[in-house]
This record gives sequence, structure tokens and C-alpha cells, in this order.
Amino acid sequence: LAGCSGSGGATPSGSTSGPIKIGAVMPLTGPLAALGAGDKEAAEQTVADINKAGGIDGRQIQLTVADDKTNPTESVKQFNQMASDSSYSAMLASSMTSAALAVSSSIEQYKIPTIALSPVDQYVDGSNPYAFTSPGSTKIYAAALVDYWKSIGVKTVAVAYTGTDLYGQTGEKSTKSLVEAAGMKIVVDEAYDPAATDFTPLITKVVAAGPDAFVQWGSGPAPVIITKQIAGKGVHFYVTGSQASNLWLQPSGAAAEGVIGATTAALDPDAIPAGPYKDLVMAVATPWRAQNNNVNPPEFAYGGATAIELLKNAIEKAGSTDRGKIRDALEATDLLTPNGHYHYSKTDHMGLDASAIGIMVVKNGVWKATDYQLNRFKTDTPK
Amino acid sequence: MSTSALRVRPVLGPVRWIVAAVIFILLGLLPLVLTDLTFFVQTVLAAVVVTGLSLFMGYAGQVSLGQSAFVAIGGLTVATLTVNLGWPPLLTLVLAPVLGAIVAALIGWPLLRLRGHYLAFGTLAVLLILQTVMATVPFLGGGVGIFGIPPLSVGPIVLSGQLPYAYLALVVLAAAMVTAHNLVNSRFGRGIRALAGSETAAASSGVSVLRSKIVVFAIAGAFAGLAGGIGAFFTPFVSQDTYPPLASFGYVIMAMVGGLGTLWGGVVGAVAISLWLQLLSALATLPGLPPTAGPILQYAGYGIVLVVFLLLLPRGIVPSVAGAASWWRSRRRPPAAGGAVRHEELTADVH
Amino acid sequence: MADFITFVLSGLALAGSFALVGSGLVVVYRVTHVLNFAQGMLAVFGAMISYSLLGGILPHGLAELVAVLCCVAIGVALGIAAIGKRGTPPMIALLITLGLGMIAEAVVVWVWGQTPVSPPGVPGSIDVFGVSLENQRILVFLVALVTFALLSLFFARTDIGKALTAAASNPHAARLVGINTRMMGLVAFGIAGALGGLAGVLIAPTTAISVASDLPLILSGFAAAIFGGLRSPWMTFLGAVILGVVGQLVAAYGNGSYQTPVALLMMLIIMIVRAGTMTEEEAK
Amino acid sequence: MLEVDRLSRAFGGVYAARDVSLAVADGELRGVIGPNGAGKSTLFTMISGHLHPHSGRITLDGQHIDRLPPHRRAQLGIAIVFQGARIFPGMSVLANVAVGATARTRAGAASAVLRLPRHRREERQIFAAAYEALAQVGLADWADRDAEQLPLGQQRRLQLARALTAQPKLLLLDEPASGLRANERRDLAQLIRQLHRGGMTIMLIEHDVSMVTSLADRITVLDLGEVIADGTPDEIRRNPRVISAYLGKGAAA
Amino acid sequence: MMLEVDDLVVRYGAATALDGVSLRVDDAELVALVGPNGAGKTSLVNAISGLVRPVSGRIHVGGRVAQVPEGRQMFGELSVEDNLRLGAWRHRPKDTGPIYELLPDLQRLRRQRADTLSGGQQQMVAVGRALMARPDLLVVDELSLGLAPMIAAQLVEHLAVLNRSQGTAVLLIEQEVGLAFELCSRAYVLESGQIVAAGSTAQLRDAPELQDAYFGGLDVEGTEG
Ligand SMILES: Nc1ncnc2c1ncn2[C@@H]1O[C@H](COP(=O)(O)OP(=O)(O)OP(=O)(O)O)[C@@H](O)[C@H]1O
Ligand SMILES: Nc1ncnc2c1ncn2[C@@H]1O[C@H](COP(=O)(O)OP(=O)(O)OP(=O)(O)O)[C@@H](O)[C@H]1O
Ligand SMILES: [Mg+2]
Ligand SMILES: [Mg+2]
Repeated sequence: LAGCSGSGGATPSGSTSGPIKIGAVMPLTGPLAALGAGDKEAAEQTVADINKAGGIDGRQIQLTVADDKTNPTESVKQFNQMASDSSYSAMLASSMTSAALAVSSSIEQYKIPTIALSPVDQYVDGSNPYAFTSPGSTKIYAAALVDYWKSIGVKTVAVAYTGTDLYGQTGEKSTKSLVEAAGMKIVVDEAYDPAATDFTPLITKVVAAGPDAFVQWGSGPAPVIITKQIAGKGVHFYVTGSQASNLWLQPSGAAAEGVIGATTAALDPDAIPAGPYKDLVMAVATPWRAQNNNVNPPEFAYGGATAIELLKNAIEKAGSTDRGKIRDALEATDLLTPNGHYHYSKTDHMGLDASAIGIMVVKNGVWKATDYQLNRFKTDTPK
Repeated sequence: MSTSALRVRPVLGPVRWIVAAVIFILLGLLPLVLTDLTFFVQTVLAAVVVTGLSLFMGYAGQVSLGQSAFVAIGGLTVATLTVNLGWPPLLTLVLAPVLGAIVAALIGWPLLRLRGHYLAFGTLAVLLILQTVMATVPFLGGGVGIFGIPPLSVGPIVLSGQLPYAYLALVVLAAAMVTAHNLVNSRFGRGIRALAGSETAAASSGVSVLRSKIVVFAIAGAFAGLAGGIGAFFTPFVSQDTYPPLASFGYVIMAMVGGLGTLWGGVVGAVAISLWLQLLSALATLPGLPPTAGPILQYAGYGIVLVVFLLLLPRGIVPSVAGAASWWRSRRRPPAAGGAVRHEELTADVH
Repeated sequence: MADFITFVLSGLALAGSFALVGSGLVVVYRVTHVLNFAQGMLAVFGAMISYSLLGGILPHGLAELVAVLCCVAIGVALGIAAIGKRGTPPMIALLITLGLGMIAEAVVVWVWGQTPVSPPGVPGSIDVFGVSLENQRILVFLVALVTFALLSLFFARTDIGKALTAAASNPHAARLVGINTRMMGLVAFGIAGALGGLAGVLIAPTTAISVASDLPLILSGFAAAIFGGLRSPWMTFLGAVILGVVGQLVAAYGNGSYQTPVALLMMLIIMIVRAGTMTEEEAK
Repeated sequence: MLEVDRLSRAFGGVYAARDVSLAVADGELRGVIGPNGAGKSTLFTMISGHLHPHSGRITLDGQHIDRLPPHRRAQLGIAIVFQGARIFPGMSVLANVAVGATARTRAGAASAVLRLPRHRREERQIFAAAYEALAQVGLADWADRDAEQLPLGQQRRLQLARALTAQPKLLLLDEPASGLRANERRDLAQLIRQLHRGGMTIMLIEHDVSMVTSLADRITVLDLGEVIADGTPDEIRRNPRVISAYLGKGAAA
Repeated sequence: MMLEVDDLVVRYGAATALDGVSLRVDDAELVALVGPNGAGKTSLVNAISGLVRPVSGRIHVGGRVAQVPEGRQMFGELSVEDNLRLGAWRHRPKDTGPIYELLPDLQRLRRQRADTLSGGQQQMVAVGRALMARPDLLVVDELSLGLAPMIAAQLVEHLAVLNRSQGTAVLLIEQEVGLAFELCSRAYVLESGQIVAAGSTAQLRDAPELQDAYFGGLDVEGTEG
């Protein structure tokens, strides 16, 4: 039945000729529009490059992007619309975590290999055979932070997170477990309302507890306000990947100075020691800088590009555009990308290791690698 | 006497019944040719919600900016009961409108003492509160949302794929419209239209104002709940973001654009608006557009059409068409006879 | 205890921002019986324009002023579309403003994109009762206070204020005594523009404003204004205070996720209780 | 039949009604007169239940009704024609009048949706009554017009027709004749008299003294919220207090 | 010439309210306009004060017009005082004193919200508001509506005084035809949108076709049988 509505006589995904169709659902309007826009731009850029270079064994890639209006349900609808059309070989799921998770049952139902553009912890263990995630899970971000904290002797940690969305919730969980495992203490653990416009109560509690480190998990305007309100209160403030963009950096302005964040290692391209990884990063960064008056690409820009690279790699390996074969090939992925080195496997559908995450700091309004990170680069860069 | 009663009882004449039937048959053929059934189902379900809403707004003269809340109740009923408690899908679908109505009645009992913009705010607030609860209570999805909702199944028959839902939705819409029609042309219906005009006078005529309002609200809630239930099966995912305020405003817009105080207004409005939005997002996601072009197209497209339309046809599509028709007819009748259009100068609300 | 004061004070400061957005709604409603859903966008415009101007074009103060003036123009433009046509019923006009809001969003995306901005405000923070509050937020509160004092004086004391109220109270009679209702409506929209712009200009530095801020802004403003029946400035201010303070206390002593809903619930309950006593509609 | 006992209602210190007591016998036609702002309409709105007295009692056929909401009182047989025209816009004249029957019919939403026989039966009754009432007030040929398009005078007659479809026990008329010219008044007076003859209990507020005096069995005179006189038309005409407060030397004749 | 209406036609959609009405009011003249419900009286005055746009015909007004509208039309949210002051919105001075002298009942109510007034009190405010404009032509749609007889008589008196002292012209719509004719020198009879009779009130009072419709008390007993 799904067929009779979906594939209006379109070539089934297994076919060996014609373009290779890849679908993508991203927030192009709504609060997270900036994320989606970045992913779209980067993905389309990469596709264009691949096609210019002759495509995948002579076949062009055809990328269709749908807007989910930063709304999981809309995301599912759009996803199903394309997934039920058997001419699509693979999908990219939303840059909004809850939206990317929302499609999980559709992914299974339509058995279509899908790479989420947002960190969906539920996909990491491979329990959903067709679902993969390209950004690091909140776990490895948290891990990177905790390592750093160990190195500077942090004892007490405060956590704040959006209680009403997935990113906040999982972020808080992973931080908590790792922090406690590392023998540090959680002194404040507060959910906040992402719609709130004043966080004095939260700030007051944090300041009162005087933690060695204060990290927040969330996106949108809330982190900006928190940044502004915590500034100058003598608390060491930490953020994560979703602050590695103008969504947070620009409006936070001066208040962001000195804030430390766990982000993709590629965020400060120039700091990366020469080598294959740097070349890959530069391949994305150079054109981006050219277009966006010399600003480094934000974290999620790499996500969009990387996801396409991962699919290309898998399709080439599989030597076919059959959904099942692509999936199997994905699980055998061993690929170095701007996002880090992916080792997908049966039990790991996230595939990145700690080396993919860098500890960065805001200097004069731009993300720069910390000295700690520069040292780390010496020993482990993604390779 | 009964003859005169017949003469005036404003039921649809047989002709109109036939027209209605034809329209629905045509609608019934659509899914077979359509490639985008998601859009079709979405639109029909919206029409169901709006039909209920325009009972509440167009006839009872109230206003609700929070109708999504009851769509959510329906969705939650299906999602939580099937996924969390493993109840049979069909049963949960039956419960969806029931709970929709009950919740509406319970909320309505205090809320409907508010009037006008107070009520508008009240209903909106209810929606916002419900959204937060859904986002924080694990049983209701707790921010993650509820997925893995099984397809609707009647005994051994499983409604897989999209087509069955298209027809289910159509049937429900038809039922909703018949219900609305019968309700409006009755003692109760006249009661609610009366209280819309003057609660004082209505009460003195024996209309139990609050109770009548609650009943209409509950009926609208039932329609919304049913739509929400079907929606949950169709898009097997439910979270707080499934029922945003903007959707709620959308229902009001559809009701007004279609034309309040008319039965077909809801359907016409829902179809008109949905079609236009679909067209816009199709344009907006054309490959190669600069990233900001999409949003601009969508916002501006929606806004401009809404403004221009409301300025040209403030009474909405259906009444305007009907009005034009009767005006045209009355041209060929001697003047004095009714069908008079109220003079615009005087339509400004005069006490 | 000191904490408690902190929360209350921050709540008050917050109330200032709600009240400012609400005030614009009140003015328009009082004069036209139209609920101006584009009010949020007026604030967004204020924020965006001042942000651009402050980018080295104009100094502080002047930039904000110009931004507010632009918003007056925008407000009037909105008004012309919303009530320019004779006999547009208020509910329709409401939807028209909704549509205008969307058009405004398109313009903002076009000119400023979708990334949030936050123009620099008054830096630093001072201590009140040993509670440190950002200067910007205190400024918002004070401006709001003054605005409302002026507003209520304007409506209660001046003839023009009376005429503005009359225009909505009974347009028919208003025209009879020679009040130009449409002109009055446009004046109201102009004032609303100024208030909206002011709100945006002042609030933006404390947060991040983007097109997406439209809805949150209008909702908080609506919540505050409805408390005064969209008519009474001071009740609007009270509504804002309840909204702000209750919200902060919930965040402080309860679960932060619930701060907005609980505040809304509070207001609902109060409104319903009041409605119970207001039902005695005079029946002549 | 109707007993009003020491009814008081104040608005911000000013009494609109102060210890108003009166007893209306079954089938009586009671006139109520008094200067503007005397509290006549206030009295009616308290009897019909739209305004709560601050003190005092209202009993209908021995039953206390002062706590009942308006619609319950309507169901007990109290119908009112308001001073200002209160029609239901957007409904035809006939539909407007049909609403009046709500008070004495039962069929609810359910039977309407399912189109139960009971619904059909009642619809027939209702419209029969509605037509009769329209004929009585002489609006029969306006039946299908949109009610809000009626001129003011017609709108007030429409209200009367609506009250009549309720076939009330007690009919409250607040200045029904205002805005009618002489011959229309005569017809109205005629109608009221018929209803009275038909055994309906009626309370009539009018500023047209000659009409009240010619129709009423007894007249109650209010001034500044208080009953200043109560008696037969003749007594009232001669009552000096009434003359000075209301009738004026001229009109006394 | 204070007011001249020439072959006026007003339609509401298809319904014709006035077809071909002509009438005039000279400076300082007192003119009555009578007619049954639905005759078109209100439509006529609304056309004069520009609230309804006529389909055709000419209206010439030779001075400042004020209207006492049908149905009082209070500014409900405003106080009695404000309602009166707004009557003079276009003009100074806004001294409400004289009105309170004319209608002492209002004195006590100056701070009360207009929508809480009694019917008659509202009518008084409506009249007062119109007088505040110091009009050259006062158009009154149903003066005595809901007023106690004493007050009505008193107002008629006042109009006469105004007319004498300030030469205010009056177009008076009134169902209490006796009252109207007492005041006015000339009258028009409007029926279903057309002027069916016009002339001096003296003549009209004796015109048989009007007798029954507009005059005579109730003499209900007579009409029985
Ligand atoms: N809500 C209110 N607030 C304040 N005063 C009120 C209110 N309602 C009525 N009043 C006052 O109560 C008094 C009685 O009013 P009511 O309408 O009963 O007078 P009435 O006898 O009907 O006069 P009329 O003959 O003019 O209709 C009036 O002085 C009026 O101003
Ligand atoms: N808004 C309207 N829409 C349609 N028809 C109208 C409208 N207003 C008045 N009419 C019609 O115009 C005709 C004249 O109405 P109008 O109100 O002028 O009569 P009137 O002489 O003032 O009656 P009354 O003495 O009852 O006030 C009536 O037949 C009425 O039905
Ligand atoms: Mg009265
Ligand atoms: Mg009239």
C-alpha cells in the first residue's frame, strides 16, 4: 500500500542507472533554522563537488531537502514522504535532536539507511540497524569535558539543561554519570525553561554553590542569556557543540570571552597540525571562509558535509544503491572526515572517539583551540 | 402548522444533500491519483478540527486559540495507551474523541466563564501548559516524544500504508459535518446562536448559557480529539511540538478564511490554506535557493495572501460566494424584498 | 531571605519587559478593539534596527532613538493595513495583524537573516539590597514604570486620550461627534509602534532576539495585557509583575521547566475568579 | 403569585432599589411607573435574575427564586422584554422568536444530532408557537428577514413576540410602547389587554401614563429606588407625592 | 437655508429605505418629521450626518450639525462628564455647566460610567452631548424615547428657548406627535421611504388621514368590540 501512494513509477533504489537519490529533512525555518541552513549549505556544496568530480561511479547524486520547521512531527511526515518512495537510497535526518530521534520508527519501517545530523544517543548502540548519527553523542562531548576538568583539577561541577528537550536531557545524564565516575561532585543540577528570559534563580544557586566548573546543555536564546548573566560572577562556564555557532557566539558578544566549550576538533582549522585531517578540514573551511567573509565554518557545517561523505563512501563500498547493501557498507565504515575518524560497527553507530572533540575557548569573539587542546593535537588528531 | 414548520426548518434541501455527496465522492477519488497522501490526510484532519472550531466560534460566538490542545489529547490517548500500556489500537481510537470531549468539558467548566479575548488567552494558556506537561512527564513523552505507535488495526486487518487513513479521515469528516449540521438546526443550535448575540436575552429565554457553551466546547473537543487520534496513527509520533500554538492559530485562520457561521466554511478554509502552504513549502525547498530564500518565501507568502484575502473578503469565502449569489438573484426580484446586505458603514460594532 | 529578595527583584525587572510589550497591545486595543498580533515583530524590528545602527553607524542613545522612530513608521503602516478599510471587524483585523506579522518576519529574515542578535546595552550591574542586578534590566523596569505612568495619565486626563477611548467604545457615536476614528486608530498604532520599538531596543541587550522571538514576546505581552482586560495600563503592569515574579519563584523553589506554565495558571485562576464577580452584565 | 419582599440593591452607595416590596396577584396587570433612574428596570432585572439583590426575597408561587439563575427562572415561567432592543443578530426574525420557546422545551444536543422523533415533534411545536406570536405582534410577513435589519420599533416588537413564544406565567414589559406612534400603541395596548384577559400575569413599565392607567389593575410608583405609592390608577393619579415626583401638574389630568 | 435634502435615495443592499425624499429646514426653523416604524426616518438623519452613503440625491447643510442618535449611542466606558465633553470635541469651550443646569438629574451622575445609566438617563446624556456642540442645526431621532413625561416636556421647552435665543434650527423625529407639533411650525410625514404629507403643523393636525394614525390618546375602550 505504501508503494501505491509513494513511488509514482520512480526507479526503485536498487536500480543501477540514473541519479542516486538522497533525501534530507532539516529545520530551514523556526528557532533552529540557522542549524538547518548551515547543514543544507554544506551538504549541497559537497554534493556539487562530488558531482563535478564525476559523481559516484559515473552516477550523479540528487539531494532533496525538505523543511521540518523545527518540528519533530513535521520532520516525521516529510521523512515518511521520501522514505516511502523507494527511489530514495538513503536519508539524512534532522539537525534537531528530537526530530532526528522521532523518525527512528520510520527508519526501521522503511528500512532506509539514515544518518542523523544531530547527536542522537539512542542511535549509538546500533539497536536500530538502519539509523546512524554523524555528530558525536553527548557522551563523548561530556567525556572530553571531564578529561579536561580532571587535567585542571576540578572537584565540583554544576549542570544546567533544558528539561524539555532531548539534547538537554541526554546531555545532563551523560555529564552526571561521567563526572561521578571520575570522582567529582555534582553540586547543582537544574532544569530550565528554554523560553525563560531571566535566569537569576539559576545563576544565584550556581554562584552560591561556587562550583569549579559550570556546564549547560541546551540551544536557542537561553544559553545566551545565561552566558550574559553568569559573566563576571567568577564562575568557570562551559558550553558544548551547539554553542559552536553564531546562534550563540554573536549575541553573547563580550560575555562569551573566555568561555570554554567542547566542540568538534575542526572548529579551529588553523590549529590543526598539518596532515590528512587538516587537509580534509580545509577542504570545507576554505570555500566557506571565502563565502562568509573569512569566518570559520560552525560545528554543524562539518556535519552536513560529513554525512554526505559517509554515504558516498558506503555506496562506493557497496557498489550498489540498494538500501540494505548501503546499510551493511555503512556498518563497515572506516573513514577520516572533517568531523573526525569514523569507525561504524554493529554495536557503534556513532563511530567517533574522543579525538574528534576539541576543547576550545572564545578569544576576541572567535573559537580558538585551548593550549590543552594544542597539546592534545600533538598526540591524537583524528587520523 | 407543520407545513409552515417544514417551510422554515432550514435543513439542507435534497439538492444540497446531493451536492454534498458529490463533493465527498470527488474527494474520495483524490487519494487514488495523489502522490502526496501526507498532505491529503493532514488537510482532511485539519478540516475536521476546524468544523468543530467553527461551531464554537461561528455559531456560539466564542473563540479558542488553543484548539491544538484537544488534538493533543486525542494524540496522547492513542500514543500513550498503545505504546505505554499496549491497549488495542482501535479501542484507543474510540477513546480519543471521548477523552477530547471530557477534557474539554472539564476545562470548559471554569474557562468558559471568560469571554472574548480573555477566553482566547485562556484557551491559549491551556495549550501552552499542556505542552510543557507533555515535555516533562515521561509517560506523556517527556521531551523525547512517543514513537513506535502501532498501525491502526481492526481485528486481523491492519491499516498499513497511507491510503486507508485517507479514507478513514474522509469518513470522519463527513460524520463531523452531519453532526454539526444537525446540531445547528435545532433548539440547541438556536440556543447557542442566541447566546452569541446576547447572553442576557438568551438566558431570559431559558437558554442555560454556561452549559450550552460547555457542550459545544466538548463537541469541538471531540472532533479535535478524533482528528488527533487518527493523526497519531498516521504519523506514528507524538510530542509536545506536534501541537504548537501556530497550528492552533492556523485552525482559527482556516475557520475565518472559510467563513464563520457556515458548515462548509471549515472545509473550504482548511483546503484553501493547506493547499497554499503546501505550494509555498514546495517552492521554498527547491534546490539551489539561497538558505534564506525559503523562509522568506514561506513567511511572506502566507502573510501577504492572508492580509490581501481578509481585506477583500472579510466575511470569508463561503458567505461571500453565497452573498454574491443571493444578491445576484435579488437583482431580478423587486427591491424591498429582503436579502439586504448590511451597509458597511454600520457594521462597525455599535452598541 | 536575601535569595528571596533576589528572585522577587529579578522578577520585577523581568516584569518590566513583559509590561512594555503589553503596553503596545493595550494602546491599540483600547482605541480600535483590535488585538495587534504584530506587536512582537515591532519589538523585533526595534532590536534589529538598533543592532545595525549601533554597528558603528550611530552612537548609543541616538541609535536607539532612530530605531524607535522607525518602529513608529512601521506601526502606522501596520495600522493602515489593519484598520484602514472602513468596517473591518476587530476579529478580522486581528488576523490581518497576524498576517502582517508574518510579512514582517519575511522582511527581517531578508534584511538580517535568522541568526539572533543582541545589541550592546548598559554594561555592568549594581547591587540593590545586596542583590546584583544587571543595569540593563533595571533600565527596562524603570522605563516601563515611567511609560505606564504616562500612558494612564494620557488616557485618564487628556481630551485626546478620552477621544481615543471613545473611538473604540462606540465608533458610531464617535463619528457623530466628529471624532475621526480611523485617524485615532492610526495614532494608536503609531504609539504602539513606539512602545514596541522601545521594548525591543531595551530588551534585546539582555537576551538574543531573532525572528523566532516574535511568538515568545507576543505571548508574554498578551498574558500581561489581558490581565488588564487589554484596557487598563496599571492592571497590565500588575499582570506582568505576577507573570515575572511567580515565574522566578517557581524557577527558584520548584522545577525551572514549569516557570512559564505555573505563572500562566496563576493568571488564569485570578482571571476566572474575577470573571465570576463580573458576570452581572447590566440588562437594560 | 409574585412576592417581592424588601428588595435592596445599591451601586457604590447609591441605592437603585431600597426595601422594595410588592405583591402581584395571579392574573393581575401591574403597572410600574416612576422618574428616570427610579429603579424600575433594576427591579425587573432582579426579578428576572440578571442582577443579584443585596438583600430581600423574591418568591414566585411560594417558591424562593432569588438564588436561581436567569434561565431557571425563565423555565419557571418568567419572561422579560428588555428596555433596550436585545435581538440575536445573524438569525432570521423567526429564529429569534423561536429561541423564546427554549424555556418550555426539552430536546437537547443529543436528540438534535441523532434527529430523534422527540426533536422533530418539538421543532413543529416551537415553530407553530413562533408563527402565532409573530402574527400577534404583526411581524408575520417579516419572518424571514435578518433580525438586525429591522428598524428599532420592529426590533422591540420582536422581543415581545419572543417572550410570548415562551407562553410565560409572568410577563415583564419594560417600556414596550416607547418609539411607537399612536395607532401602533393602540394595537399594543390591545394585545396586552388580550393577554391579560387570557389570564397572564403582567408587569408593565411605561412612561406613557395614560396607557398604564388605562391598562393596569394596580400601579406601583418608584422614586430613587423606593416605593412611594401603590394603588389603583385613580388613587395614583390623585396622589400628591406621585404628582410632584413624576406626573407633574400638567400631566395629572 | 439650514438644510436642504433633494431627491434622496438610500438603499441597504436590495432594500430601499428612502426613495426620492426631499425636504428643507430654514435657518432657525423648527421642523418635525413623523412616520411609522421602518418609514426611513433614521436612515434619513443618518444620511444627513454622513453615517450612511446615499445612492443618489443631494444634501446641503448650512451650518454645524449635531445629532441625538437613535438608541442613545453612549461611550459606555466613559463617564457622563466625559461623554458630554466629547460632544464638544470639535469645539471650545467645553464647559458642561449649562447641561447640568438643564438636566439636574445628571449632576449626581457625572462620574458614573455611561453604560450603567438607566435608559432615560442615557437619553438625557445623548441630548446633552448634542447640545454641547452648540449646533446651528440639531437633529433629534426620537426625543422623548424612554423619558419621563415631565423631562420630555421640559426638553421641548428648552429647544424652543434655544431656538429663540440662539436661532438653533431643529429637525425633530418624534412619535409623541402631539409633543412634536406643539414645538414645531412645519412637519413632514414619511411613510415607507417617501414624503406623503408636508405643511404647517396647524394644517396637518386637522388632516383626517393623519388623525387616527398619529393623534388621539389610547381610547382603548373605543377600539374594542
Ligand atoms: N451598574 C450600575 N452602576 C451604577 N449605577 C447603576 C448601575 N445600574 C443602574 N444604576 C443606577 O440605578 C438607578 C436605577 O436604574 P434603572 O435602570 O432601574 O432606572 P429606571 O427606573 O429603569 O429608569 P428609566 O425609566 O430611565 O429606564 C439609576 O440611577 C442608574 O444610574
Ligand atoms: N442596516 C440595515 N440593513 C438593511 N436594512 C435596513 C438597515 N437599517 C434599516 N433598514 C431598513 O430600512 C428601512 C428604514 O429603516 P429606519 O431605521 O430608517 O426606519 P425608522 O423610520 O427609523 O424606524 P423606527 O421608527 O422604528 O426607528 C426599514 O425597512 C429597515 O428594515
Ligand atoms: Mg428602565
Ligand atoms: Mg429610527
